[in-house]
Amino acid sequence: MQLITAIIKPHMLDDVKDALRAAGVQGLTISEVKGFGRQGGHTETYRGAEYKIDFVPKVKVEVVVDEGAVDGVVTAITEAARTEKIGDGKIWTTTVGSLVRIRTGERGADAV
Amino acid sequence: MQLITAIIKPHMLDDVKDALRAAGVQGLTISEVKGFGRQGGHTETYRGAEYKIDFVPKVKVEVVVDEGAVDGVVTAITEAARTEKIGDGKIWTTTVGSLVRIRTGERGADAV
Amino acid sequence: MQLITAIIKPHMLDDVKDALRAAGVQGLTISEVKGFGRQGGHTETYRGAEYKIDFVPKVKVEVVVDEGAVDGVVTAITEAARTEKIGDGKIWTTTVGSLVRIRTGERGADAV
Amino acid sequence: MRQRLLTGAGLVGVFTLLSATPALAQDEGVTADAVQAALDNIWILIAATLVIFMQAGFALVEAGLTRAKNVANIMMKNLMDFAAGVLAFAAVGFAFAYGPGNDFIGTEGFFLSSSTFSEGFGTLTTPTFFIFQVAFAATAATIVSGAMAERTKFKSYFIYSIVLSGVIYPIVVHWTWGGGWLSQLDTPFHDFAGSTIVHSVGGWAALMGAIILGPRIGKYGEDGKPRAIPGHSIPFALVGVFILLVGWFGFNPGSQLAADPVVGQIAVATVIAAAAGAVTAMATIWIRGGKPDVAMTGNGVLAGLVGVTAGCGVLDNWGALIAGAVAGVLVVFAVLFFDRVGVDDPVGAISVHGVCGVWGTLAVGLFATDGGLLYGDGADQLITQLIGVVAVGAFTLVTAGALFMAIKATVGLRVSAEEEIEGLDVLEHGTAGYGPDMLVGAGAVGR
Amino acid sequence: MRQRLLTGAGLVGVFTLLSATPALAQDEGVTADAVQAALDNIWILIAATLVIFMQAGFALVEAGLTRAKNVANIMMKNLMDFAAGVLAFAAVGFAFAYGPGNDFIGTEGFFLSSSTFSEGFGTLTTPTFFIFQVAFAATAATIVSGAMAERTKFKSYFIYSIVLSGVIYPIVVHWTWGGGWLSQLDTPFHDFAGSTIVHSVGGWAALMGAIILGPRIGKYGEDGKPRAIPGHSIPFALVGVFILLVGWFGFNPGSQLAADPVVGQIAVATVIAAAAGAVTAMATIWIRGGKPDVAMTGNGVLAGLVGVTAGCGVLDNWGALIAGAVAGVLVVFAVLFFDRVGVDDPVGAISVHGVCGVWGTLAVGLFATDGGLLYGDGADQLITQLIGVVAVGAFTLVTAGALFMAIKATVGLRVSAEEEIEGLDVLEHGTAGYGPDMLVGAGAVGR
Amino acid sequence: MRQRLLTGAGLVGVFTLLSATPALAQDEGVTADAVQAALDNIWILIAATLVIFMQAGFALVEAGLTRAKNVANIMMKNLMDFAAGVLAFAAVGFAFAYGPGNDFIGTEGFFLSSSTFSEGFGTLTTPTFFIFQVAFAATAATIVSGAMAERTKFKSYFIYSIVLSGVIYPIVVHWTWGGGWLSQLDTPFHDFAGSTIVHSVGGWAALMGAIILGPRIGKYGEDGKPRAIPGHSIPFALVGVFILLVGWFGFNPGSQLAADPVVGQIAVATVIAAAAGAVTAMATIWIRGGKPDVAMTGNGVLAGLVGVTAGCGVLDNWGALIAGAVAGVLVVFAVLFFDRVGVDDPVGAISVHGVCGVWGTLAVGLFATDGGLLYGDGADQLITQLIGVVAVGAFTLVTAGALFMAIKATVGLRVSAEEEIEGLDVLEHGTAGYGPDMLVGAGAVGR
Ligand SMILES: Nc1ncnc2c1ncn2[C@@H]1O[C@H](COP(=O)(O)OP(=O)(O)O)[C@@H](O)[C@H]1O
Ligand SMILES: Nc1ncnc2c1ncn2[C@@H]1O[C@H](COP(=O)(O)OP(=O)(O)O)[C@@H](O)[C@H]1O
Ligand SMILES: Nc1ncnc2c1ncn2[C@@H]1O[C@H](COP(=O)(O)OP(=O)(O)O)[C@@H](O)[C@H]1O
Repeated sequence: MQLITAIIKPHMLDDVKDALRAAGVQGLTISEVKGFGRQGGHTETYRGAEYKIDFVPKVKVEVVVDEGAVDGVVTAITEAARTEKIGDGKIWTTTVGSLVRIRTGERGADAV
Repeated sequence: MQLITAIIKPHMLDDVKDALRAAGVQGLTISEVKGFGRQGGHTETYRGAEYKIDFVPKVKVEVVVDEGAVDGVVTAITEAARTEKIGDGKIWTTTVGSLVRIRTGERGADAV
Repeated sequence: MQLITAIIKPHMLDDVKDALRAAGVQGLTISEVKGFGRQGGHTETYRGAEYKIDFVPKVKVEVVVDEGAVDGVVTAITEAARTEKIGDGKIWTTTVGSLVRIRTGERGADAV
Repeated sequence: MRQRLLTGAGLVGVFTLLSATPALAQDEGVTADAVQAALDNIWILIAATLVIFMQAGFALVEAGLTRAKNVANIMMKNLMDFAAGVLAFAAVGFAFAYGPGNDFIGTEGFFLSSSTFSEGFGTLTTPTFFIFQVAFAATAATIVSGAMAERTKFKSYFIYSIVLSGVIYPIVVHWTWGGGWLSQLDTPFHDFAGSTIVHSVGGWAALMGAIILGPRIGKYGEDGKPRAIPGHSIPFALVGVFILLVGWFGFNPGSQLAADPVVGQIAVATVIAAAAGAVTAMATIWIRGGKPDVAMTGNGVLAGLVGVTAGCGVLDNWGALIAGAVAGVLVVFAVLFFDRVGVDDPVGAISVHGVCGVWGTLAVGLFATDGGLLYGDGADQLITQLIGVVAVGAFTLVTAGALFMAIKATVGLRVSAEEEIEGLDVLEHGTAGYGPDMLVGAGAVGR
Repeated sequence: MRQRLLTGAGLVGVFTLLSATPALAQDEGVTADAVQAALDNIWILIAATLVIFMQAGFALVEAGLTRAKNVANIMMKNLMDFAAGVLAFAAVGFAFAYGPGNDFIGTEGFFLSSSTFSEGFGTLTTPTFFIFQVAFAATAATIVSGAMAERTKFKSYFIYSIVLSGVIYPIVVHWTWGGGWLSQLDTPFHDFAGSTIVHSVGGWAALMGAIILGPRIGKYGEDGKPRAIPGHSIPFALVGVFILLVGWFGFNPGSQLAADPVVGQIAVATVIAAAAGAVTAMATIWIRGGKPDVAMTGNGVLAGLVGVTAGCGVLDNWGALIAGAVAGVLVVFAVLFFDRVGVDDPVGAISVHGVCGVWGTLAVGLFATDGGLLYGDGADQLITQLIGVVAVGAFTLVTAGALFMAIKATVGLRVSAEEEIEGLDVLEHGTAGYGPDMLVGAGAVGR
Repeated sequence: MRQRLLTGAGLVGVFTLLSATPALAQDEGVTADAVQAALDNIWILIAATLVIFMQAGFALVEAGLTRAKNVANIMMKNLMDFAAGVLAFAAVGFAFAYGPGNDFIGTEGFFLSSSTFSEGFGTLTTPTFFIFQVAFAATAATIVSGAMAERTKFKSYFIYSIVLSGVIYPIVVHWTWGGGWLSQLDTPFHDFAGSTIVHSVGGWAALMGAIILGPRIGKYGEDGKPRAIPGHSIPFALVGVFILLVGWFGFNPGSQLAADPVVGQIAVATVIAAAAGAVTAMATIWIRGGKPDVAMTGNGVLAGLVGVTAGCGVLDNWGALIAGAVAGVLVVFAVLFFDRVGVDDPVGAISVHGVCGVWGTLAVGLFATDGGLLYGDGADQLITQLIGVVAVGAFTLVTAGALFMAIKATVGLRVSAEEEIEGLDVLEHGTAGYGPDMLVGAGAVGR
C-alpha cells in the first residue's frame, strides 16, 4: 500500500475531493499547511509599513491506497488540482507497511 | 524505525495519549486534521439555507518508534481510540530511514 | 528521493527557512502541530483553578529532496533549529517513491 | 464668549463660581421656557449620540454575518460611509433636505449656511437639529454595505455612499420631514422616525446594489440552488443587534424632536415591537427550518424595530406588538425569497430595511389609533402611506440603480474573482483583518 | 395628536415653527413643574436605555467566559431572555409587581392596562416607568444564563426565562418596590437599586439551575477536583464588563426615579465601589493563585457594583468603598467555594449576583449614614435587611428550584452528552457560531 | 433622607404618589433655576457616562492593534488603569487638581473631603463634577497602555497608572481648568475639552514609556528598518473607534459643564472634525502607501477628534473641518515618523494624542472665531497656546520620564524576552486570552 500526499491550492480542494471520489477513493485526510516555493509570497502593508508573507496557504491531502490504485489516484489529483499557474503544488508517495481500521481492527487492504 | 500515523476522533486524544505513555512512548506529535470517509459529514442550516459539511474534525497522531515497539504501539492506539462507531479512524506505518534529535544531534534509536 | 520531516520550535522557523534556502532547498511545506515529549507541558491557572497543558506548540517542516541532498539538509536543519534547550525537536526521513509537480506533470527529481 | 475662551472649561479659578455659564445666568433667574429649550437640545443631542452609536451596531452585524477574509473591508465601509456621509450631508444634503426650495428639493443653505438656518428648528438650534439629522443620513447610507458585502470595490462603494447621503436620501427627506409634497397631501404621509424615509431608502438602494453586483462566488450551486455561506462571527452579529436596539431608543423617541414625556410611550412601543419581532422570527424559522436560527432571530429584532419606526408615535401597545410580530414573520420569508430568486444579500438588509420598512409604513395606515383603517378611520391614511411607499421606492430604485450602473460603467463595481476568493482585506486594504494567530488557513476547508 | 400624525417628525413645512410640540406650547409658557416632569421622564428613559445596554454586556461576559463551540447559543439565550422577558413582563409581570393587589402580589393591570395605571408614577408616565422596570426584569432573568451555560437545552431555558421575568421576579418586586410586606415593616427594607431584588433573585435562580443541571462534562477530574475550562475570549468578557459598568450608571442613578442632582453622588458611590471591587478581587486572586487573573478581576468589578447597588443612595464614599472592596474579596472566595463543592458556574454569576447581592443588602444595615449599625443607629435596619435577604432568597430558591425540576421532568433540562461535547451551536441552532476560518479544530487539543 | 431609606426606590405603596422625591416637592412648585440645575447635573452625569464608555473603546482599539497572545494583558491594563485611576484621583488627584492651593497645585481636599468642596462647582454638585473629572483622568491614563503594549510588566504599568492619574495629570489640570497659572495669563490658555490637558499628557507619557521600554522584539529588521507587526483584530480596533467617537459626544459637549443649547454646536464641530480626519488620513495613507489602510483610517478619526477637542467651543464649522483634516494628515506622517526613528508605538497613541493634541491646541490660536490669528485677532492667543503646549509637554515628559526610569530601576519595566515571545497573557496572568479553539498555534507562522 502507498500513502499519497498532495499539497494543493486551497480552493482546488472541492475539485480534488470530487475527482478522488470518482476514482474510487473512499476516505482521505486533509490538513491546512503553508507552503514555501517558487510561487513566492507577497508583500502586505499595514499602517504604512511593509512585511513579507513568505508562506502561502495550502491544503495537504493524504490518502492511503492499494498499490494498484496509486497511478490512477495520482493522475486524478494532478488533473483536478492543476490550474497551470505557479504554486499548484506537489504529490509524493511513500510506502505504507501496514494499515489498521481502528473501529474493527481490520488490517491491510480491508482497512482502506 | 517506523513512523506510526493514526487518525483518531478528537475526544479520544486524552485516552490515546495515556495509552501511549503506558506503552512506553516518550514523545509524539499531533495535529488537527479533517477527515472524509464512510462516516460522512452532516448538513447544517444557516438562515434557512442548507450546506453540507463533508469533512469531520480528526486528530492525527504521529509517533516514531523502534521496530520492536511497533506492534505494541499500534495495538495500544487501536484499543484506546476505539469507540466502535463509524469514523474511529486509521493507523498506518511507514519506514523511517534515520532519526535525529535536534538538541543533541543523537541519531537512530537514541534519538527517540 | 527522501521526505525529511522536522519538528521544531515555532520561533526557530525563520532561521530554519533561511538555512534551508542556503542549502539549496527551493520548496518546503510547514504546518502547525503540537508536541508531547520530554519538555513536558506547563500548568496554567484560570479563575483560581489549574489545568495542565500537555501539548506544546511546534512547527512541522516537510521537505522532499534528492537522495544526495539529504545529509546536507538534515544537518542544516539540525544546526539552525538547535537552541540546546529541551524540546528542540526531531528530524526523520522516509523514502519517497515518486514525486509529481502538479502544474507541469513533471516527475522525479525534476519535480522538486 | 470671550470669557469662556479665557477660562478653559469654564472655571475661572478655584472655588469661585463658574462664570459666563448658564449657571451664572440662573442667579438672575432663567425662565421655564429657556430650561425646556435647553432640555430639548440636550435630549436631542443624546438621542443623536445613540443613533450614531448604531454605526457600530451595523458594522458588527455586517462583519459577523460575512466571512473573516473580508472583515476589515466591511468595517472600513461602515466607517467611511459615516465619515463621507457626514461631510456630504453637511455640504449639500442638509440643504437639499431642509433648505428652502420647492416641493421636491431644497435649493439653499449649502454648507450649513448660518444665514439660511438662522432661526433654528423650533426650540432646537440648527446644530442640534443637524446632528440628529446627519446621524439619520448615515444610517440610511450604511444599510447598503451589508447587502453588497464581500464583493464590492471599496472605491466604488465610497462614491455610492457620498451620493446617497448627499443627494438621494436628502431628497426623500425633503418630500416628507422637510415639508415637501408628501407632507402636503390632504392626509399627509406619516412616517414618524423613518421606516420608509430612512430604512426603505437604504433597503431599496441595497436591492439595486445586490442585483447589479450579482451574487458572491459560491452562493449558488451548479443546480442554481442557494447555498449557505455562514458568517464568521455570530457573537459580533448579536452584539451588533443589541447595539442597534439601544441606538433605536435614540432613533424613535428622539424623532419627537423635543423633550416631551410622550417619548416614554414611543420607547415602549419600540421595545415591544423588537421583542415581538425576535420571537416571531425565531418561531418562523424554527418551524420552517427545524432549528431556532440565531442570525435570523437577530434579523427579527431589527425587523420588529424597523416595523414600528414609522408608527411608534401613533400606535398603542397592541399596534406595536402586531407591527413587530408581523415584521418578524415577514423578514424570514423575505430572506428566503431573495435567496431563492438569486439576490444575494449576505446580511438580510433588503428584507429587514426594505420589506419591513414598507410594512411599518403601511402599518400606520392600518393601526394608527387616530387615522388607522382598523380603528374605523377609513382608508385615507393607508392610501397616503401607499403613495409614499411607492413614490419613495420608485425614486430610490431608479436613482440608486442609475448610480450603481454609472459606477459599474466607469470605475467598476465588483472586485476580480481572484480578489473575491482571496478576500478583500489583503487586496483592497493591504492586510488581513485578523492576525495570522487568529485566521485559520484562509477558510479553505469546508467551503 | 392628529396634527403630529400629519406632519411626520413634527415639521409642517420648511422653516415654519414646529407645530403641536412642547416647543410651541412654550410660547404660551410652560411651568417649571412641567419642565421638571419632562426632565424626569427623559432622564429615566435614558437610564432605562443604559440598563438595556447591559444586555450586551451580559451576553459578552458570558460568551467570553465559555467555549467557542457554544457561543451562538449563549448569545441567543441572552437575546431571547430579553425578548421573551419584555413580553412576559408587559403581559403579566408588571401587574404582579406594581398592580393593585395584596401585600404579596399585584392582581390587576395585566397587559399594561391603561385604566389601571392611568395616574402614572409620580412625575413619570406609566410608559416611562414601565420601560425602566422592564429593563430591570430582563437583567434579573439574564443573570442565570451564564451559570447554566454550555449544557442547557435552549427550549428549556426559554421557558425558564418567561417564568422568571413574568412571575418570580415580579412577586419579589411587589414585596418591596411595589409597596408589599417588606416595605411595610417597621423599619422598611431598603434596597435602592436592587442588590437583592434584582441581583440576588438572579443569583439564587442561577444557583438552583446550576445544581439541578450538574456540572459540565470535564469540569471535575476523576479525583473530583475542579478543572479549569477556560473561556474562549477574554476580550469579550472584559468589554462586557466595561459595558455593564456603563449600564450601571443607568441602573443605580436611574433608580432615584427622578432627575434630582443627588444622582451625582449615587454615581460616585457606584464608580468607587466598582473600582474597589476590581482592585481587591485582583489582589485576592493574585495572593491566592499567584497571578492577577483577568476574568476574576472582571468579576471583581461586577461584584463591587452589585455590592453597592442596594446602598448607593444611603452610603457615603467610605461606605461605598468598603461595600465594593469587601465584595471584591468575597467574590473570589465564593467562586472558589462553589467550584470546590461541585456547583459549576462558568461565569461566576452565583458569586457575583447572589453572594454579593446579599452582602450589598446587608451593607446597608451596617453603613447607611442614616440607620446603619456602624453609624450608631442600632441594628433595626440590619435586621430588616436580613429578613429581606432570607425571605427573597428562600422564595427564589424554592420557586426557581420547582420550576427547573418541572422543566427537567417534562421537556428536559440538559442536552445530551454528545451534543455537549460537539457544542450546542450546531445541534441546537444549526450552525457553528464562528465560521470555519475562525474556529480551530473543535478545540480538540489540550482539552 | 430617612424617608427614602425606608421606601426603597421611592415607592411607598402601590398607587400612592412618590414621597420625598423632587416629584413631590414640585407640588409645592419648583423654580426654573432649580430645574436648570437638575438638568445640568443630569446632563453632566450622562456625559461622564459616555466618557467612561470610552474606556471600552480604548481597550478595543489597543487589543485590536496588538497580537492575540497579549490580548488579556491589554484588556487588563485598560481595566486597571480605570480602577486604580478612580481610587487615586478620588484620594489625592481631585484635590491636587481642584482643591484650594497655589497656582501650581491644590493642597487641600484629599479624599473628596466634603468640607473643602461643600459649595459644589457652579450648579454642579461636587459628586457630579467629580464623576466627570475622574472620567477624564482615566482617559489620560489609559492612552499610555497602547504605546507600551506587548512588552510591559503588568505590575509596573499598574504603578505608572496610579501616579499619572493621581499626580501628574491633576497638576496639569490645576494649572488650567483648576485656575492655576496657565489660566491666569493675560490671554489665558484655552483648551476647552483637553487636547493638551488630557490627550497630550497621555501622549507625552506614552512617548516616554515607549522610548524607555524600547521596541518590541522583531519590530526592527537587522537593517534597522521598521517591520509591520499587524494587530490581531481590525474589527475590534474599528468598533473601538466607533465607541470612542460616541464617547466624545460626552467628552466635548460635556465640557461645557452645563446644559446649554450651545452643546449642539460643540457636537457638530466634533463630528465634522472626526469625519474630516478619517477622510484625510485615508487619503494620505492611500497616496503614500498605495492602499486605504484601515487601522490608519481609524487613527484618523481619533486624530480628528483630538484635533478639535481644544477648540470645539470656539471654532466654527470651517475651523473644525480644518482642525480635523489637518490632524488626519498629521497623524499619518507622525506614525510613519515615530516608526522610522525607532519609537515603537503599536497603536499610534503618541501620534494621535500627543501630536494631534498639540495641533488641536495651537489650532485654537489660529482659528478661534474670537481670538484666532487667522480671524485677525493677533497672535496673543496663539502664543499662549504655545506656552501651554510647551509647559505641559515639558512637565509631562520630565515627570513621566522620571517615573518610568524609577520603575525600571526598581521593579523593572519590561518582561523577559522569553515572556514577550510567548505572550504576556499566559505568563503574566495565567491563561491565554483566547481559548485553544480560537488561537492558532501561537501565531508561529509568518511572524
Ligand atoms: N521540496 C518540497 N518539499 C515539500 N513541499 C514542497 C517542495 N517544493 C514545493 N513544495 C510545496 O509545493 C507548493 C508549490 O510549490 P511551488 O514551488 O510554489 O510551485 P509549483 O508547484 O508550481 O512548483 C509549495 O508552496 C510547497 O507547499
Ligand atoms: N484511505 C484513507 N486515507 C487516509 N485517511 C483515511 C482513509 N480512509 C479514512 N481515512 C481517515 O479516517 C477517518 C475515518 O474513516 P471512516 O471511513 O469515516 O470510518 P472508519 O474509520 O470507521 O472506517 C476519516 O475521517 C479520514 O480522516
Ligand atoms: N517519538 C516521537 N515521535 C514523534 N514526535 C516526537 C517523538 N518524540 C518527540 N517528538 C516531538 O519532538 C518534540 C520535542 O521532543 P522532546 O522530547 O520534548 O525534547 P527533545 O527534542 O529535546 O528530545 C516533541 O514536542 C514532539 O513534537
